[in-house]
Amino acid sequence: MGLTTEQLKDAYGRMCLARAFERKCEELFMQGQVRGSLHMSIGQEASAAGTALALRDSDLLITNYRGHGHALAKGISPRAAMAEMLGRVTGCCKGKGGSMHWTDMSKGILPANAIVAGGLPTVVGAALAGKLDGLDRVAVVFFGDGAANQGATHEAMNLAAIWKVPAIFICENNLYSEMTPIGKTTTNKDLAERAAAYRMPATIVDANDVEAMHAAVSEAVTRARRGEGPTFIEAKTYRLVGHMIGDSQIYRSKDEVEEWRAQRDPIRLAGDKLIARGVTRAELDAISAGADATVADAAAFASASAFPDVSEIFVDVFEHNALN
Amino acid sequence: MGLTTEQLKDAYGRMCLARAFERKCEELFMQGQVRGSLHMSIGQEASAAGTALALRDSDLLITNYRGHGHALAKGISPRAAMAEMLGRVTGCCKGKGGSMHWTDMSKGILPANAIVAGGLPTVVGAALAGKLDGLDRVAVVFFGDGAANQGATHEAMNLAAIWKVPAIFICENNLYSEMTPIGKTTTNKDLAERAAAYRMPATIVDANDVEAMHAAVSEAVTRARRGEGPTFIEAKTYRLVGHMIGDSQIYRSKDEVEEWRAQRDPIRLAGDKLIARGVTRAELDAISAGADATVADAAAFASASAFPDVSEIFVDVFEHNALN
Amino acid sequence: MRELTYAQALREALTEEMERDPNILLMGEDIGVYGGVFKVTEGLMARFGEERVRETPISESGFIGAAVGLAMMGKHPMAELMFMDFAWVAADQIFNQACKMRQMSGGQVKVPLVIRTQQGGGRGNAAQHSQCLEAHFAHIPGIKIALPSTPSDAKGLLKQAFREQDPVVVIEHKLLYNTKGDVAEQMDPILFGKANIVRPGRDVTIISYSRTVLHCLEAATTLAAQGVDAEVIDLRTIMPLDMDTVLASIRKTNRAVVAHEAHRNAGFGAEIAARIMEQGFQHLDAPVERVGALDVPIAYSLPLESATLPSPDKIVAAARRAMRMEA
Amino acid sequence: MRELTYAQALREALTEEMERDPNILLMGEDIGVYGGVFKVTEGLMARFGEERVRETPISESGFIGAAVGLAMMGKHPMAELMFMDFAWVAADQIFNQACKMRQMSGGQVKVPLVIRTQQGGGRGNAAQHSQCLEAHFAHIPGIKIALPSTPSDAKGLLKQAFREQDPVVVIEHKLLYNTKGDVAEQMDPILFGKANIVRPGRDVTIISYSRTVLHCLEAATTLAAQGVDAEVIDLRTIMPLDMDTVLASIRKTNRAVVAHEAHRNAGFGAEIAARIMEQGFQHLDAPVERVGALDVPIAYSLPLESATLPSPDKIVAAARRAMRMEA
Ligand SMILES: Cc1ncc(C[n+]2csc(CCOP(=O)(O)OP(=O)(O)O)c2C)c(N)n1
Ligand SMILES: Cc1ncc(C[n+]2csc(CCOP(=O)(O)OP(=O)(O)O)c2C)c(N)n1
Ligand SMILES: [Mg+2]
Ligand SMILES: [Mg+2]
Repeated sequence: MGLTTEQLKDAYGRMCLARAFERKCEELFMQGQVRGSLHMSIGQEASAAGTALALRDSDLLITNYRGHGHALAKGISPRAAMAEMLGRVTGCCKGKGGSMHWTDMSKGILPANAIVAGGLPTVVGAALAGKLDGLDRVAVVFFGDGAANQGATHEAMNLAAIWKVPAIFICENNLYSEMTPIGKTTTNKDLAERAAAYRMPATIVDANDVEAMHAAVSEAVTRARRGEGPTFIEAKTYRLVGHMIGDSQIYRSKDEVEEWRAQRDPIRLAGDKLIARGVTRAELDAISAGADATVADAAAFASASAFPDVSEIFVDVFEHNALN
Repeated sequence: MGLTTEQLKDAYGRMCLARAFERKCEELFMQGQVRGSLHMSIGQEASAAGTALALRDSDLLITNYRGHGHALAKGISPRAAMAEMLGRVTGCCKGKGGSMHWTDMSKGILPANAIVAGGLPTVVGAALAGKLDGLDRVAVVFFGDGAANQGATHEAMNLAAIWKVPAIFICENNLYSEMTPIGKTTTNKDLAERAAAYRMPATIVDANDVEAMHAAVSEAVTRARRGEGPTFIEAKTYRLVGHMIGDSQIYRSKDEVEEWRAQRDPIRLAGDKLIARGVTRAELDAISAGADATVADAAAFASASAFPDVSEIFVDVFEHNALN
Repeated sequence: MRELTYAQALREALTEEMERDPNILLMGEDIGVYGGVFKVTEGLMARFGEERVRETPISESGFIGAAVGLAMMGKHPMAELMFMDFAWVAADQIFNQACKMRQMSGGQVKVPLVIRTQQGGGRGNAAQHSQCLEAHFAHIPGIKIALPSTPSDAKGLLKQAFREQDPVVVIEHKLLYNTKGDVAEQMDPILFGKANIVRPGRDVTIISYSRTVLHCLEAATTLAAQGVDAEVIDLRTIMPLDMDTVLASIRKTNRAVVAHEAHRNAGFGAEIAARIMEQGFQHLDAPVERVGALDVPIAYSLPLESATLPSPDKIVAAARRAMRMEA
Repeated sequence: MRELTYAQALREALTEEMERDPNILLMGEDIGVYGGVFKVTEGLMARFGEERVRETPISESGFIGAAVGLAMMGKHPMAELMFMDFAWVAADQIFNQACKMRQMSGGQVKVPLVIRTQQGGGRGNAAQHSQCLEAHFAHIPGIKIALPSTPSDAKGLLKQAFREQDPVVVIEHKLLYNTKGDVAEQMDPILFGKANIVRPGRDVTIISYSRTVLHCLEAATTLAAQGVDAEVIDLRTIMPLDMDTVLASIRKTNRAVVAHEAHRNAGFGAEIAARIMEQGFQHLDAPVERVGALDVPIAYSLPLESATLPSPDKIVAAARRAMRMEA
């Protein structure tokens, strides 16, 4: 089940947007305008775009601190997202959440999580809610190879399986959890092996191939909408940059990174496919320039926005802000 | 690898002791002498005895609130154990732990745990300590089918697998976690399926057959001593009594219980084997009477023992009891 | 008025709330067929079905987290945590997730989640099953905390918990389930943040909540016989905290004792004492006295457990200290 | 004397202790090849090998629990919890296991376990990565708590942590790692329970620990310019807690401020304030003032985060209130 050329162009655009967006964030981080830690998903954009194309706006997404690409692909407003990076009141979380907690309920984007595996139990409930309401809505959660070793992951996958909720567990296996290679954290060759422990269907996908990713997620979505329960997708990929800005990456060889960059950059791979289908280089450049323009606009919007007033501190804690 | 007749008699004795001990505890509980909740392992004694016979005194055991049989089989003093049940200063924990926390370090019995799956991470460390010291000591942990669904179980099994520690995970699947049947808590037919998620060797054993249990544990012990890492054993069994005293057992049919009692009582099964091997009924009765006598002695000892002085409250909190 | 047990009153609250709001659903271990180990949810699965009364595996992180997800998507779940001591296996989902989602999302989501649990000692359940942990909840912004001491309050506060649009923990006490008291047939929810003066008095203010209120009333009776007229305040909720009622009382009595079953060190009593000092210093004739469990793990053996936990006698002694009377 | 950063001082402590005692071993995420995300363990794997410097999966419950097992069997493990905020995924292993094993077993086992972690805000890490949770540890008996504020204390207290035969949590602050200070080449462990008067003064006692001590010193400088001579006490450990030093100071100044970065509500400051009242009421000329983070989740955006956390200015204001001076 491949993508049409139009769809592939759409995916290409979403990937370009994610990359341009994160590169802009990096720049702003170096200027001290983005605070906290910045975790980029450069090299993993196909996983995000392939997934988003398989979903509806009303479907739900829970991602994590490395979730910019996921949320952008799912349709979060680049302006609101960039304003959030700069802590502005126009940000998607009014500047309260920052890079790690992007939310846009109008696009089904629940608050992203900064606790490794923190979103996995939550997705079970989010998926169950739709099922109880008789909707055919699905809920997707992204997590990493490292997150697979958290207790919450185990509990959530077991619950999803016994309750047959329409959830899709996408494990982005980028071979590292922070600075630790996967060989030190699991004996599994493939993390998809973990799904069998709950008799949950699982697939392994080359997540640098946006078409393959889209196909895998689409199959899972179909199963979920039919009421057949959750799916585990091991999305094999690679992070081409450090875990966070400032990561010296001494734990892996430059050659390894270079090889992935040269051979497996998902944006290049998608571009090559488009070229092979007769799309011109100029068209690709235009898509990419469009993404750049969107990011520039977002950055300008964000910079021009105000910081939240300090009175905002007491808002959004409780419904009536009945603080003690 | 069956047991010799002498070994089987030994196992039979340990099972009789566990049962007589727990029945005595039940009596004392009804009299208000045993406090808290009392979780009996009646019907599961073969799992305990088969395991203990495969271990050395120096091997380690971590059990839980349903661990009387395990600890008695591993050699805890019945007097100290019964005194603990009555909260006496002569108890194995000086009366501080009670039914759920029996400890006897001289027999390798680490503190039993009342948090479901609480002991699983601990056993990884206990096993690792011996490995680091170059010992061929193994560490065994008992937990239930319900405990298999806890996050800590997942984390501990993964750690044990990657660190190849000499630990044996014995999952006593008695088909219920408290009042909830296993069908509601897992999609697995066999919990042994969980071990594959860590590429950990696993066996399923009829744990009401003390010989089968002994064989399974012995194999795991051999592997562990050889440095080949952990094993998962699914010990299929059944609790013939309520989860705790006072459990109305409305969640299962009387017939189901009766069938297990009539067909699969592990003590009867072992007795039948012994008879088949030519041991007389009188010999069996003597073994069982010996167990009763031990329990009577333990109960007398316990009743005659003093309660701890209230000054004991401040002892055993810190090394120097440097309380704030 | 009828007499109900605390457990019956809780069950009545759940039943009424579930009838009222179809979005309410219950989750927890053994809460269905068996009706929960303390029998609070007895009969509810038969009445409301397996979807709304959902038995869970032993996965507190998993199902409390799932409840957070349900709450964010429009349901009003109640998750039963069988013992407060197990809060720690689910603590991330409570404190990092439920408490923070509204704020982190800039108000885009809310988490109307009720956690019901029970805590406390007195039954010989030993160190891992006897703790009182309300102070941990109080320290983390984003969750409201109710600790009913009577059947009537149990019903009213639990009903209110389902009217809140934020996470609430309703902390019961294992030794209260069988206590009896009058409970109105028709009962409004009890608003959070309104303390209850359960015994008016002139000489000393005794502030408490949950089961310890019963100890305080017993202590007040003893004190009365000694010529001391104690006012006993049941806070009912500690978040929000009704300092107005506390301070009004202290302006009258000029002396205060705070009593709870939780460990004294860094217990919520410290917060109350500190606030009394901050807001009522000039009215205090003596330091605020605190009564709580000794700062040691709670032992199994009866004499040790009894001496570790607070008691009416210890509250009497504290009130006498506050009155500068001889011990 | 040399100047070292706080991170270097910690590393030196670990190195010296590991040289001294072969039973010490380190566990944690990314602590090996990379040397930890805050670089405290840099070079230690190369020096002591992979068995003694063990990289773990993201399984805080698992590896902290494993450390409890190692400790019970004769090792002296240190488990690194990357952020204090993650204590909640491992909370059962810390509070129900490590803290209680000695007591539950009647003294048959001990748990000499060091947990190293860091906490605090100020970097825009938002609600799930900025919390200060020492009060949760203080409320649970069975664990000692050190919060060094300087490189020298970091070294001395961490060394002492490995001499204790009980669980210890050493709580660092993410904004202290790069601070510099003199650290003696040869240094004895700093015994727990001895507060440090970091600035003597006559007018008001300011009590603090961890990074907030630096704020207090800054506040004291400002106050000095306003004619107020503040005494600043760095508690160094809050379990055990050195009330003697605190009370001696208050007998002199008759006024006190307690400042920490943790949320104010049910923070450890409440305990200190309550104890001061209990033990030094007659010496107090004014209520003990408390400074802590506002009781809301900590926001990402700089102006919100700054206004939420304590600051030298807020400490100055509190001291002035304690002095009954105009705001
Ligand atoms: C419970 C918890 N432990 C540790 C961390 C720190 N941490 C943040 S990201 C990360 C690595 C996660 O690795 P993985 O799941 O593979 O995802 P990736 O970052 O590679 O996408 C760690 C350890 C955390 N945020 N939460
Ligand atoms: C973390 C935690 N959750 C819940 C409980 C309450 N509880 C005690 S035993 C038990 C059932 C355990 O079932 P299983 O693991 O199958 O063991 P079994 O009792 O059948 O031997 C439960 C839920 C607990 N002690 N700890
Ligand atoms: Mg990864
Ligand atoms: Mg079971």
